[in-house]
Amino acid sequence: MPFIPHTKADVASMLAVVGAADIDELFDEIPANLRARDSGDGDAAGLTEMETLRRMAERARADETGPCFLGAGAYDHHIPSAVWDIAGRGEFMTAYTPYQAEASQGTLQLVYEFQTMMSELTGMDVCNASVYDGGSGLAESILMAVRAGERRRTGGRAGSRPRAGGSRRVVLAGAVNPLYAAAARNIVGQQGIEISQLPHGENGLADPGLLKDLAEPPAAVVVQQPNFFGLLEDVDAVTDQARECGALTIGCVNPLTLGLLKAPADWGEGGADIACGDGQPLGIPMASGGPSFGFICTRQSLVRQLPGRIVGRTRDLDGKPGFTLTLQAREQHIRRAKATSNICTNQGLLVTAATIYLSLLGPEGLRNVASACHARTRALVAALDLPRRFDSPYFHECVLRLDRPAQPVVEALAARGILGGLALGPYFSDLADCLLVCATEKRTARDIRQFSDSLDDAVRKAA
Amino acid sequence: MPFIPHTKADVASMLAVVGAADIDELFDEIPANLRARDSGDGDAAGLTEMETLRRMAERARADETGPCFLGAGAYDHHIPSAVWDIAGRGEFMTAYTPYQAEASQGTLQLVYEFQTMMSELTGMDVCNASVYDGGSGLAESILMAVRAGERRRTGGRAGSRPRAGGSRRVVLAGAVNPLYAAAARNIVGQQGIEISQLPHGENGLADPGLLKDLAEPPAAVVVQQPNFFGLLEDVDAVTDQARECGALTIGCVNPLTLGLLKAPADWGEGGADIACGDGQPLGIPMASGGPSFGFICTRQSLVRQLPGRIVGRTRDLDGKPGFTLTLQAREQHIRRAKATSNICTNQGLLVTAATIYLSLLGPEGLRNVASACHARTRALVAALDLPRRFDSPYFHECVLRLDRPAQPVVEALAARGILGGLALGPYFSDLADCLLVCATEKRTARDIRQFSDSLDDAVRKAA
Amino acid sequence: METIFDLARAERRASAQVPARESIEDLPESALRAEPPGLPEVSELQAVRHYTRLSGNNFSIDTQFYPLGSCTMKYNPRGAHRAASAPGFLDRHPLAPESVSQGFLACLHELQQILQRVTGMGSVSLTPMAGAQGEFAGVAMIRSYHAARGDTGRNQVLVPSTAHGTNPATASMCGCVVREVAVGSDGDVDIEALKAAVGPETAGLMTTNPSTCGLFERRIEEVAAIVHEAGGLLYYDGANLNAVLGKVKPADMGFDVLHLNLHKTFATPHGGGGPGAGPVGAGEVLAPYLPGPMVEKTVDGYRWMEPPETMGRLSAFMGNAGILLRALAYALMLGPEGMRRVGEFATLNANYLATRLQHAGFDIAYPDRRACHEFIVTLARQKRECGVTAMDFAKRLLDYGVHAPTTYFPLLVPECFLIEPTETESKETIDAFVEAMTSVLAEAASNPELVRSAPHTLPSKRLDDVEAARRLDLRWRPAHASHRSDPSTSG
Amino acid sequence: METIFDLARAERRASAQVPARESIEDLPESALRAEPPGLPEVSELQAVRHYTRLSGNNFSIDTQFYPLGSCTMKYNPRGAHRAASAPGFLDRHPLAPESVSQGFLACLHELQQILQRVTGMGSVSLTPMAGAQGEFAGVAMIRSYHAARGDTGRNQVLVPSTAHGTNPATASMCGCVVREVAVGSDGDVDIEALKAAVGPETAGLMTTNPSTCGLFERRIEEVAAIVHEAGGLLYYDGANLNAVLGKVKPADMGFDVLHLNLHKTFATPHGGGGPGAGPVGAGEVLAPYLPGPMVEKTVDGYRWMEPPETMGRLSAFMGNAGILLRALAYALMLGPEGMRRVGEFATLNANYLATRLQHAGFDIAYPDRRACHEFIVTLARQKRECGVTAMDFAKRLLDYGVHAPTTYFPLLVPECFLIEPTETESKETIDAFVEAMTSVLAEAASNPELVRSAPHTLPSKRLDDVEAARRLDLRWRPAHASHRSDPSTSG
Ligand SMILES: Cc1ncc(COP(=O)(O)O)c(C=O)c1O
Ligand SMILES: Cc1ncc(COP(=O)(O)O)c(C=O)c1O
Repeated sequence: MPFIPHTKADVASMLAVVGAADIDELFDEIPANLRARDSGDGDAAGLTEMETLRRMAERARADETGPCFLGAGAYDHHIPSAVWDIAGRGEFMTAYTPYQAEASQGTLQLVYEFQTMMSELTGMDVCNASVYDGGSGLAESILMAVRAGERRRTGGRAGSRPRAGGSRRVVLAGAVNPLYAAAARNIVGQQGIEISQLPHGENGLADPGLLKDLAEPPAAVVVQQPNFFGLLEDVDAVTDQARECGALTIGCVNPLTLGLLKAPADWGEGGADIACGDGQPLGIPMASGGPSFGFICTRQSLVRQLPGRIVGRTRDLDGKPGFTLTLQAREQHIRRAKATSNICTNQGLLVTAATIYLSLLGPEGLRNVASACHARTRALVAALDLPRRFDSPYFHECVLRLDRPAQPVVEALAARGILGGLALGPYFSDLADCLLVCATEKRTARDIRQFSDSLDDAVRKAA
Repeated sequence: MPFIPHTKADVASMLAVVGAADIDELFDEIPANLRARDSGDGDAAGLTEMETLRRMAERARADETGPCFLGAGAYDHHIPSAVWDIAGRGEFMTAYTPYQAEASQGTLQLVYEFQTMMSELTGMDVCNASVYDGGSGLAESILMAVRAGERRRTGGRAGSRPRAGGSRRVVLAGAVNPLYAAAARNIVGQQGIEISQLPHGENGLADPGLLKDLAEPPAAVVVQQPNFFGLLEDVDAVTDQARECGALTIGCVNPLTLGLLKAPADWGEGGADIACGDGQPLGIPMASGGPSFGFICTRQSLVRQLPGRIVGRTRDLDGKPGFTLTLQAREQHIRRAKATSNICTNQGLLVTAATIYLSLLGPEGLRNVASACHARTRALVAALDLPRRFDSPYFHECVLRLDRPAQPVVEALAARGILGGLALGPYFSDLADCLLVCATEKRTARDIRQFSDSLDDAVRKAA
Repeated sequence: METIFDLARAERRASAQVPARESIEDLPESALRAEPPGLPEVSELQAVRHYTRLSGNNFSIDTQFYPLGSCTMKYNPRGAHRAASAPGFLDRHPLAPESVSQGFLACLHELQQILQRVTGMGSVSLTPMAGAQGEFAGVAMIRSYHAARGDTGRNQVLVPSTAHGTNPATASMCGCVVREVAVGSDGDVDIEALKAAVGPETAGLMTTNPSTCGLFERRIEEVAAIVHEAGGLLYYDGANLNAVLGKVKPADMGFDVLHLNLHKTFATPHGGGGPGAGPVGAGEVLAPYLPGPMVEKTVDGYRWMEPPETMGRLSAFMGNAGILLRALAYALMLGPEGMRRVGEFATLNANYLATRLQHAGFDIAYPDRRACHEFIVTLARQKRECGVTAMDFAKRLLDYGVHAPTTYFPLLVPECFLIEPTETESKETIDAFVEAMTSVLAEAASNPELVRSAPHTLPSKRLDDVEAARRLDLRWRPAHASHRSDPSTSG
Repeated sequence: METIFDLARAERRASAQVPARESIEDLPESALRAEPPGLPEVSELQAVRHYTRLSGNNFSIDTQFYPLGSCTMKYNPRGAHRAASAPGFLDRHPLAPESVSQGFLACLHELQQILQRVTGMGSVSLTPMAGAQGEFAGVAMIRSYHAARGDTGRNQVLVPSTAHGTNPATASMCGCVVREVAVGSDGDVDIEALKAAVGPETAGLMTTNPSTCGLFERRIEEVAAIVHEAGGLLYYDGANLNAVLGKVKPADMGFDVLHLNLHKTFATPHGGGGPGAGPVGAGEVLAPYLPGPMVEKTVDGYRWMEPPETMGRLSAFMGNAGILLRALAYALMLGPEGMRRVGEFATLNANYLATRLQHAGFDIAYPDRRACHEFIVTLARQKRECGVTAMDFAKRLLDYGVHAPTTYFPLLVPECFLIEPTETESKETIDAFVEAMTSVLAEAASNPELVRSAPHTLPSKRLDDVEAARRLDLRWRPAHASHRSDPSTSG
């Protein structure tokens, strides 16, 4: 009986206290026809830990590849060993959501520090303690923006949730991660909120001019920096233009690049209103895309629209500072049908890892890692010697053009142990011959040479 | 400056307090000709953690092999994940020897529990908190036995360390691990103690009769169970015969096998006097042989001869039980030149792992693992279909005979990714065609098949 | 209460983590930040020591008994954590081609099958990243179903008044209107109220079984029939499945769609707030609408697949993949036999604890009912008699080295504790909890102020929630910098 | 103080760790045990929780400042731990053929070279498993050298009276006679006493530099000349090398052989008692006698090698291989530049701390000397004036959340603290330590009983060593079984 400590003697004495003849009797309120209908198939004992590890390790091993040049929202960064040595401690890993503040000061203080670090990176006033991932982060940001618009029109009656009033439409300006966009659409679509895509220009960038031409002002404009193609958007212009039409700006950002790039709060004249993204680059393994965490930062004025946990600093009975979950009145367990979001369990452990990561890197470390990623990507682009698809400045990721469909090339590279980037055809039909490549600070000159040799080989083969 | 937290401002203010102009001035007592003679070669900066891990991981990867059928003192057992998750906690890993008992109750209580478990396994009264490894464990056991013999002859004046009196000779009865024997010889030889080998019989076992024939009674008889060939010695007869000649019995044991095999304290009429061995099978990775730990268990009457740390239970000022290092008067830091041993730093962290391992396995787990090891080895012997070199009962390891020198076969197997056992030629010149093989509970039927197929192949190739 | 920012000094760094700076001259100035972000500048030792110390200020399963009702705080096997941490999984890029992902896909497929077997649902999609997202998927699927049939007026989701907050919140997020259904005094749904509530606007009913009162809804088949007859569908909130794991299949009770909380029933660690995973399972009717991606087995190996009428993806990639792997490892270690024992022993522990607390003088909310892996104690009498609230009681328990049960949930029962011991706790631990409860009970009578001002032995005394919400302080600022106060000198 | 045995119950088990029992019918009954060993029978959660909790009863570098003199308790980089934990290293069998061990051998060879560079010794053997075993190898090598020259009368090993206990103990273990040499009031070896001590029986001198007083032996060259002239050789106890790492090479000081404590100078974790590693280095004269195995680089790759006159192996396999790998990772992260900074900043911290403590009213044992990465405070005056011993003082410091310095060592200085802050601690941490020391100093005057009865805030009050030694209780027995006492209810 794995993980069950009961001895026969324990069971007997416990049943005696309860006054039941056997354990089965404890299930006597369950209609008999519902019970244990299939005890037939269910008698196999479990595997030992050793056997389980063997089975799973063999499968894991089968999936190991050589160097990874795939990015597109998940990045193969170095993770300092201390990050998971500490985040993996039982006291962080096996605690619940910190409802009992006095017994959870470790997690609470850490989240408060996290909120501070994310606020610093984005320049925003506040950050929540995570949503699920970059995709749900974008969705929740859009919901926030729509609610904020409604509040503005209805004079700010919080919680009144009028269906009329603000716009229920949001526009994506240019190349926003299509996987985020899809998730967001599926989520906000349930509330009848529409997400429309403003096409990117021939230079791969959002065209702020298109915002001017919108018939009706949207609730928000979403812009990603660097955008999905790795290009640096003119976020200042987009933000200013969004403000002009009365829309909020939602900046979708890779937090690691904020070591170098302008903070969303500093975009344009007034800054973005919401910054969201995925925290995976901050010390989180790619792990097939999850668990990672989404984050949402915003202005103080929008904090009551922010979904998810928020930790505040307060005092205890002795007047000593301490931390506690706060603004819970926004949340499902208090506000139920009127909550800002249904999120309950979030991605706390990943926030723990990211907080330790950011502490270890500091401002200089983060900047240098970002600069190293960019330098490696530049070296990669030079080594592969393929034409760039867009000629605006790129950062850390880049779209290259092949002279043939990219998907078979990616497959051929994989067979050679190289994850050679993302074939863009499935996402942008006009880019079927394009490859989105990326190199992190982990990629060596040798890795890049291996890619370029394999590419020659794969292209020859695929030809 | 890796791992140095000083800012420029810190340095300046600290130097101001000290009253030195620069750090170099702090070294002004060192004769100038000794200082910094080679700052020339010494200016290269270090690698980052990422670069270091890359360099070392590449090397580690180069050494990965397929299934391991090597034993001979190091065994590829399953280690429950909890073992190193807990032993690796900073509070265990980065603590010093528990000199300040009140600030070290974690380690101290754990060692007390360890002493208890090892005493239970060996049947002995006491166990120390480890020596370096199985080899040094045997050496220290021999030194103990010689000292005990001297004490007996001199009426027990502890610390008088007479050079005359007891015998300064110890005999190894039969096949004791030759690597342990070599280490022991090199260590005890410095004190003029002689270790002589009584040959094993044609059946591979120690011949108790040879003890009878010894001219002078030795201080101790060493017998290994199972012996180096994996054979089950008649430890009862050896122990009885040793006692008969007035020698102590030192049992060298694999602690994992004591889940099944008779405890040394129960050997023969009176039991062995000292049980020693290597703790590696108890949750410690093979890791090229170290770190692991040696242990020594003995009778209460010999406790003052026991080298190394010992933890005792005592009470605090409130009368509450607690733990502390005890009998320190045996040790180098108190007794200096008259200490029982020079050991100071021991193998504490490995003891931590072993204690957690034994707690997770319990009596049934240990017994079942031991029985599984034996069953796999039996399956291996059957599958390889080679003649056994000795026909006495074996346990968990077995000597097989090839029709050619074994060393080239081992090399050929290694080239096929199989660690196919130990060629005995380098250790026993008459066994050059013999292979000592072993299978642990981790070896699957598929592993065994792979070995047997590779062996066919390798033998054909080496033919 | 020193923060990492208090430890920081300008230009200090953990150099081994800082690569050389590379040129970024090709980047437009306008895209760059003028000032570096105000991240802490600390040494590696400072970071390690700070966060190691912080960890010590948490209660956790690994250190304390944690009988938090509805949360299933059972042992999180270290082996499952290790299984998911194999480099081949951790380093796998989510968009890696299927050809180099067969091991990972095999694991997901195996988990889909195990969850199908255990729920009785024909199809399972693993992508939702927590229970609430699983609920979202389920309600969205129900809506799609009605929409596909042109049955467009069904906009109401019924929930029992005992429902977990995520149920109504989810229904709202899906654009539905929530309608609460009363629960009878016996803890079961009030059948008459249900009958009155259903109608042509009913999209469906969301409920748990056992309910959040720790009671098995005995007339679940009747409930299902009523909803089905009214044209609605049934959503099973699987957060409480631990109670009947391997004993009862939700599909057999009449549910059409469900989610499971792998971070509860399947023992993946809760991480101080998450991550979790909330796979959704559906019967024939709703299976076509499941969110993607799912995994199917073909003659050429495993591949990603989208159900025909899928509601689409809910996450950028494949949900919380690492949690799914942990759950698979756990399921493999249990096997079908172990799975059944989970429900049995969770239930035994709950009933034993309930009985002992009752004997110790506590009021059990539903004394005539069997406890189903959790149960409710109400401290309304203590509040009345001693002026000690459930929250006071909870805080005082912390001083005894046990985590408090869930307080004030479900909302139905005043001053309540929802207590869930889980199957991985021993009789001795439960007995010790009874002792602690009994002591606090005595204290509540003899020294209520001691209880009201608890906790007394933790890093913080009782924290002021009201102040926290009133004077929002959500991030450190230099003004907070604390000079190290004198070290503790208690004697 | 619940032990794992108190948690055990017959037939309880952590089943996921217990494989099926296999037949052992082929084994002779006489070889088998009649009774199973009395190991604890606990669940996996119980074991995890018990040992997690125990860990919380330790001070450690990761949680506290640990200025234990002579022990160099510096930060143990987590990256070095991870580097050594790669599966290819952890799973490597010690007797694996060289052909499948090239990665491991390359690491050892690289470390040999780094240690050669840093010590100035021409050859380094990595096998000794701790400092004391390194010393053993060194003294044995000196003996072999004399023996090889037929110089058989050299049986005396000289050690300064400040020597660490392992030095004389090692000399004894090597069958030598120990002769102590006095140390002058300035802390340096008394040259006249040394001259008087050397002679035809002198095998060699063992000493550290800086000495255990934290002082650089200024006349080390003269000391070396005297011993060498007398026909003896010089052994360098490298336990204190951290002070001058990268600044001074022991070979340049005239030493013939040495060991390094990688678990001190090279930052491998001390593990609550070990493991360590004590590589030995030798100059030309003694290199042939080094213990094996060593690693050499040939055109065909790396291979194991034994020096021509080797004293042989000291361990079954290759010493504490995993510790060697950690030390290599550390050395790589430092690089030669970082290596030099170690000595510089360790020395800066020590001198700063010594000065501040002196200003705070403490008596520094050698106030006119530079502190070399550690220094001595003597509390003899406090003992005289307040009746508070160094041990009392040490125990009281624990209440301030810092580990106590080394007490009563070296033996030379009464009521002493040997204080070594190490280079990885920040100025703020050192300042906080000064504050703690200052507070205890004040308490010693104002409330000596508070100090004498310390500690007050730890899991145990002052423990009775005398009782422990008098009534030996070295293992749990069923009679110890404690019923859980009432949980703490302090308020
Ligand atoms: C009954 C019930 N339903 C739903 C949920 C929501 O699950 P999650 O927190 O994973 O979103 C919970 C978890 O707290 C719960 O207890
Ligand atoms: C000065 C000195 N020499 C030698 C040693 C012995 O080293 P080890 O403990 O590694 O055997 C120590 C360690 O405590 C020491 O401080």
